[in-house]
Amino acid sequence: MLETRNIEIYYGKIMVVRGLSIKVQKGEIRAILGANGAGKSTTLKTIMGYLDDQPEKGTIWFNDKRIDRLKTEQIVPLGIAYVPEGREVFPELTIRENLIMGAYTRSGDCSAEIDRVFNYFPVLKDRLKQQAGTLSGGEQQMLAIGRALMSKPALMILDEPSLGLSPLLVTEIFDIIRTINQEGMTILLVEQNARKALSVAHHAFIMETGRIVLEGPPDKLMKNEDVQEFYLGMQQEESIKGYQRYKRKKRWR
Amino acid sequence: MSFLAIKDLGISFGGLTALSSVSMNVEKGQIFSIIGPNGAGKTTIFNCISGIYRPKRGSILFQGQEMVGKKPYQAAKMGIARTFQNIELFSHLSTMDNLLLGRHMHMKSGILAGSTFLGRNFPAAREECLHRERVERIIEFLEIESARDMPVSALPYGTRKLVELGRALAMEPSLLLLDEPTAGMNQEEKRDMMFWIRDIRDDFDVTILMVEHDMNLVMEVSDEIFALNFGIKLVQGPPHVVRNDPGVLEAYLGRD
Amino acid sequence: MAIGLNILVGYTGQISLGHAGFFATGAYSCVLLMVKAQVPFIIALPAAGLISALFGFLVGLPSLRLEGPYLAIATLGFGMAITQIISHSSFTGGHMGIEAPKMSVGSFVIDTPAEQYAVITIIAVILTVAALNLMKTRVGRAFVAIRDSEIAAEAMGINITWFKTLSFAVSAFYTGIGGALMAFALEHVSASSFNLILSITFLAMIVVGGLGSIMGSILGAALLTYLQIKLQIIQEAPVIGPLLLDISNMFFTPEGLPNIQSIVFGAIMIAIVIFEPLGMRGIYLRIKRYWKMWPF
Amino acid sequence: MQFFFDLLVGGLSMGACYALVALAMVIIYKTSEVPNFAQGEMAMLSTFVAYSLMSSYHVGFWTAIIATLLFALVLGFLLEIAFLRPAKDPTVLSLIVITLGAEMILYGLAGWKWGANQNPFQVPFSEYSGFRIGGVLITEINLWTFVTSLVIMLLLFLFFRYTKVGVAMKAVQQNAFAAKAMGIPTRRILTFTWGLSSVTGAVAGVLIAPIATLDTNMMMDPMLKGFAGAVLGGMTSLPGAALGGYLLGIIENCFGGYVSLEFKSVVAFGLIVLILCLKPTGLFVKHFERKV
Amino acid sequence: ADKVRGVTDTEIFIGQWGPQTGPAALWGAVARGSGVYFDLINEEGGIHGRKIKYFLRDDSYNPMKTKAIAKEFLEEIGIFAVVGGVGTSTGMAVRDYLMENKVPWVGPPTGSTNWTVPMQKYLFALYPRYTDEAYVLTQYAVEKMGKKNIAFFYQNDDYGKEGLKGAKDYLEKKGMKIAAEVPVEPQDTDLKSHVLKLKESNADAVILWVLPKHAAIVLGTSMAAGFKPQWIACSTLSDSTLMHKVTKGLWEGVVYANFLDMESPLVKKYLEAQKKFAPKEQETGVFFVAGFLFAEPLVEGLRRAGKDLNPDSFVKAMESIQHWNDWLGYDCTFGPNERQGMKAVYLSKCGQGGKPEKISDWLKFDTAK
Ligand SMILES: Nc1ncnc2c1ncn2[C@@H]1O[C@H](COP(=O)(O)OP(=O)(O)OP(=O)(O)O)[C@@H](O)[C@H]1O
Ligand SMILES: Nc1ncnc2c1ncn2[C@@H]1O[C@H](COP(=O)(O)OP(=O)(O)OP(=O)(O)O)[C@@H](O)[C@H]1O
Ligand SMILES: [Mg+2]
Ligand SMILES: [Mg+2]
Repeated sequence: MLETRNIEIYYGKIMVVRGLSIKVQKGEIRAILGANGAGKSTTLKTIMGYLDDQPEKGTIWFNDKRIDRLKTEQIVPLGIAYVPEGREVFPELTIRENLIMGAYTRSGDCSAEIDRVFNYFPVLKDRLKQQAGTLSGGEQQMLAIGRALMSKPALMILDEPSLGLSPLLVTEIFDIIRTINQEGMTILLVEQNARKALSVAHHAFIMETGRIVLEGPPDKLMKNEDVQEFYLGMQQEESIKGYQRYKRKKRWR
Repeated sequence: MSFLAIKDLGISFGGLTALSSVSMNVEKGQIFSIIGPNGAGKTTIFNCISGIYRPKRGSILFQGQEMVGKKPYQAAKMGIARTFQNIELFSHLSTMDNLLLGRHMHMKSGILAGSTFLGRNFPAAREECLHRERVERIIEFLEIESARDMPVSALPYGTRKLVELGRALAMEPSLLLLDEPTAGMNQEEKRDMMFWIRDIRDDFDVTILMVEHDMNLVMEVSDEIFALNFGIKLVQGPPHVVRNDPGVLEAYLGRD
Repeated sequence: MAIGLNILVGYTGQISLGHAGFFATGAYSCVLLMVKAQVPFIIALPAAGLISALFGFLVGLPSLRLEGPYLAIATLGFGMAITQIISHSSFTGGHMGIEAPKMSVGSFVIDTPAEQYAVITIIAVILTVAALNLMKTRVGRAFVAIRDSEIAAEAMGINITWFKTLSFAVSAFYTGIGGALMAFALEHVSASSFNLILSITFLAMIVVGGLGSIMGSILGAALLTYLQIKLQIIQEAPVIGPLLLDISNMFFTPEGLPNIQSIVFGAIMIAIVIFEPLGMRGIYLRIKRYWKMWPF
Repeated sequence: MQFFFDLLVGGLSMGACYALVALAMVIIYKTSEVPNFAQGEMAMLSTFVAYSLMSSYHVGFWTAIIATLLFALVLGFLLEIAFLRPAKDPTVLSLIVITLGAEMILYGLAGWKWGANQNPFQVPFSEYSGFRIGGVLITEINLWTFVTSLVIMLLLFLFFRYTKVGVAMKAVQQNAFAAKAMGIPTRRILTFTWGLSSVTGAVAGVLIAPIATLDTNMMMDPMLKGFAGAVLGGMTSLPGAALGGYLLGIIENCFGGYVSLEFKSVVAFGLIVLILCLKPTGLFVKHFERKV
Repeated sequence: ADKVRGVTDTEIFIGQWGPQTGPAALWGAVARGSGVYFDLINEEGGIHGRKIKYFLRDDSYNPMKTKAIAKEFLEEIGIFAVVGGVGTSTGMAVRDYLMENKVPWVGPPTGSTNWTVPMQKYLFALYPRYTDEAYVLTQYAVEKMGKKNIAFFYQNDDYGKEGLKGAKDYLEKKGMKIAAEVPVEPQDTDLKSHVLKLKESNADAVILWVLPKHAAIVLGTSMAAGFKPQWIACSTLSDSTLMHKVTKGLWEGVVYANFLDMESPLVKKYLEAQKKFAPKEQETGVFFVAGFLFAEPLVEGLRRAGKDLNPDSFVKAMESIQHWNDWLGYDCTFGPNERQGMKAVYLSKCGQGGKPEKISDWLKFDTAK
């Protein structure tokens, strides 16, 4: 459904993404994991057409249509919704207006969608007229996801949806992700919470300094020692107890 | 007398009660965590302590002094430093300058001294050198040397969080407020952060008040945990007590 | 003396449309001090700066709570009020303005243009060095911090109220000195010179030169002043002159041709912002980088 | 008392013009946080177009007006596309500088084309007669000005409140990044606002010209006053801007009538500074505190 | 002979500033008019074999720029004399500078007393003084038109204030009181409250000492307010065709002062020159022609000074001009202690379609008092 072929992305002269190829099949949840600064958000932004003149090399395809070099406003109507990193709500608009904006590309009445969002996130319903900027961090995250749902996209791209959410809500959000996926929506997910991400994904990529270094179904990845150590934090106990700070840098080179 | 004593704190925003009658005592040298669902009022507590919000009632005694009604810069002068949930860096400046701004309070040169030096030996220049050294030490400690001269807006999220932490440290506070210090980090980075938090407490001799959603981390490092829901206290106690509290399980942790 | 405004706008991000007001304050207070109170030049000049700074301080006070367009209007109001008051007060010579005395240091009177130029350059250099220094140290950093994030700046223990007002005062000080020097260079001050267009020109200077850069301010000021002089006689320029005259004859009116000044000015301002947001400093940096790489 | 009502009517009709300029500025400000300093000149140029059509080509008034409004629309589009759009990572300040630059260009062009002469602007309604309410004469042009400004204000208000494009305009201003993610064509929206604003401003120009006579400097004062009115009302609120414009007109006239003519214009600004000190975001806008 | 600044064997350098852009650009026509006059003189063979080289600079009515221009004139170009130069505050910014450097200056186009009080050796004023002009206008209104209640509407600067002073002088002498004095700021466009003030005063005549723009607005606004006094205008508003046009006909019936004789045969010749040298010039009204007037005595002075031209010989020559009438003005007279060349105006009334109708002869100021 979505595919990037060997894309390279530059910030000025610095190459941030180096020949990245990923595929997302229809009906799937795919996750991208990776350390800070690996280039995950950059990749998503490029897919969404945010970065002018990027990708420098390579192509991006959505439903057999080439979408690299299109403008964001041309990409969204094709059926892609995007939840940016760090919430990015419209701070001075009310929650209701925020949601309406989510349905900008769709014509007609959207009250049914609004109800659906309130069904997922009842908190928002009580705050219909509150300015979004005064919501707590987590509430804003819910609004951002809800807003993306408004356009009934075929593919939803989420950048760290669990950022700043309480454990209970993280669970809920992932439940919701699973639900909407079962309702037929394809999902591409960038996450730091590897455990959760792997628990819902059908397929995952691990990204380091602009490259995919590992990919496969979650159960396979879970067995990988490095993944266990760096993303799932399974071997942390002893090192904490020993008050020892050690870091294995330069992996997968 | 506790190091930080919050008593009966209450605040509301146009009908919405964000905090109602919250009390807590933080002892010197503790790592004290506040947990709670989204919108519980955790950040609001921070904002009250650091003078950004003015609570409707209650008192906040910091080292015996009333904080309610103080301006943020006064709070800073009294030794309270903080980081922000959504990162508030001086985005056009380099990491170095950001940290130097943390030293602002400890520097003295005014307009006259600042504008009239010609060599190393003028007071303003000497002061500048001194503080730059301090900042270098913090940069080294947090291992963000590579970011030293980069404008912070070009740094990845996780590094920006570190810079913000560094800036707070540069203030040499006696109380450090950390709002979700590890949000957006992966396990490995979180683990580093965990060490740092401990090291900071030990090496820099500060008391740490922290809001965090990562339970592993909270349970590991905290001496005391305060759980909050809808602006009301759920429980307070050491990790093992809070972890098994049914209220916390239900409202916050979920069945995991 | 665009440096002053650059401190305000470039460093603390506050927009002022009233700098002509400070310019006027500086010019008038210096001249009046010398003419009416017989104060010697070396004292009157800094005094004029300080008086402007005082005004800056007063104007800065309400600005604490204002930002963006609100601030622009408030400062605009100040600029207009000052010129209005000056031009209606006989103490300041009314509309006619007053003659400025010669500059003098001790018994040494500066009267040839070359000497004048030298003195002004020296003062400008001193002030520039001071501004550069200031921006590198504590106070300057605080100014920038306020621009980027007030909340964070305050959490650093920076007293925003104080520093914002201070930035206004410092900026007014520079502009005031600039005004005073201008008064001597032209040997005359007159209220109607200090109009909104002057404030806009100041703003243009710093943008053209490069925001937040002191070198840039100087370059910008120099370029625009030069253009201002040269564009007047554009009809006399080879090739372009006759061509423009022809265009005027065909589509416009020839007597309207001097308006080309304003068009060129506007176009330069826009072009700089569009193509070189860092202004002249950006160009300078690029050239520097280019030479560093040379011959590769 | 009659004196007062006369002042009031004068204030209201001038205020209506200020209000229109204020509205025009607010429209652009709402989407891009830029006070558009070229607004006055845009209106002036449009009015000149109407004038030229009528005097040189003998086009009828209403045809000329419609042509002018179209011209204004296109002018707004053009300015946005040619000057604002190409700016790389613009800050508010650089955008302001662009509008100042545009102001100078337009002013220069108008001066080049039409010289410095005063020109009479003919309208098909009378400047001197109208109807009386209790001895106070309300001229036809007063009435037109007043009604037009009210209608435009109402239309704009409804547009921003109830249409999706209207809300999208606000959204673009607050977070252009997120607006794009919603599929909102941010650039087209910006271009559109410039057109809309330009038309509103042109209406103001056409209404001011018959009384103030047409020359290249015609809009300088109304532009500043309109801006001040917009600020007084809060810069982002349409009704606020309109009210601010009216208030300014009335205050100015009353001050001129009762206190001092010399400081009439300055007082308006002084007052605004005072009000801003008490209410930093104008009379009608809630101060938005950024939450951390 | 020593080299004289701005004079060569073949050329004389003459400079003028004038607002070509900005709010006062209307007056820029004066400086362009002078330019055409010099072209004409040059075509006729110049003066004693020298042609006039004319430098026109735009100061946008900004004294700071005027000063810069004066410096350019002296330090870069090196001019012999200045002619015209619209604006009082702009002129004042450079007066002392020009005088110190012995630059003859003929005909600053405003009627300010500052040109001649105190007397400046190298400065020859032509424009009738505003104070005197206002004096005779008021006198005419009272004595010939029988007006009893006279109000004064003036621009709030020295231009307007000098006019006001003249009017008050006359009224005081007659023991009359001024009905109202209403100032207007140059930048104002909304004059409703001004008009109401005038109306309150119940004046039967209002003297206008303002810009054309304000005159137009105030007439329109008064009309709307139902206030219809006899309007009397100063000589800066003497272009009745223009005024008739911008006021959409309201100017009809207005009485105003003239300082230049538009019926003189010279005008025809000058306008032909304009067709030749500046065919595209549109503003050939009074201001444009005034540009000729201010330059005429200068050229006459240059002629009389002869081949051996320097500032002092020029001053001598100028001082020899007595009751000279071969120009657009009236009775040009200078002398060793006289620097105000012209001291008379005549009055006209705007007739149908803006046609000027002369209603008085030249009114000489000294006989008036
Ligand atoms: N505007 C920019 N200019 C220059 N470099 C940038 C810019 N934005 C990001 N980068 C660099 O690009 C790299 C990738 O950044 P990106 O935000 O995509 O990382 P990420 O994988 O999303 O990390 P995180 O988990 O912290 O969000 C980083 O090294 C960062 O420093
Ligand atoms: N300035 C404000 N205006 C209106 N409501 C506010 C304001 N600040 C906070 N609130 C509300 O107060 C409640 C508590 O917010 P707070 O930011 O303290 O939550 P939090 O516990 O930090 O949550 P999170 O973990 O999601 O960051 C929220 O419901 C929020 O909407
Ligand atoms: Mg990211
Ligand atoms: Mg929070």
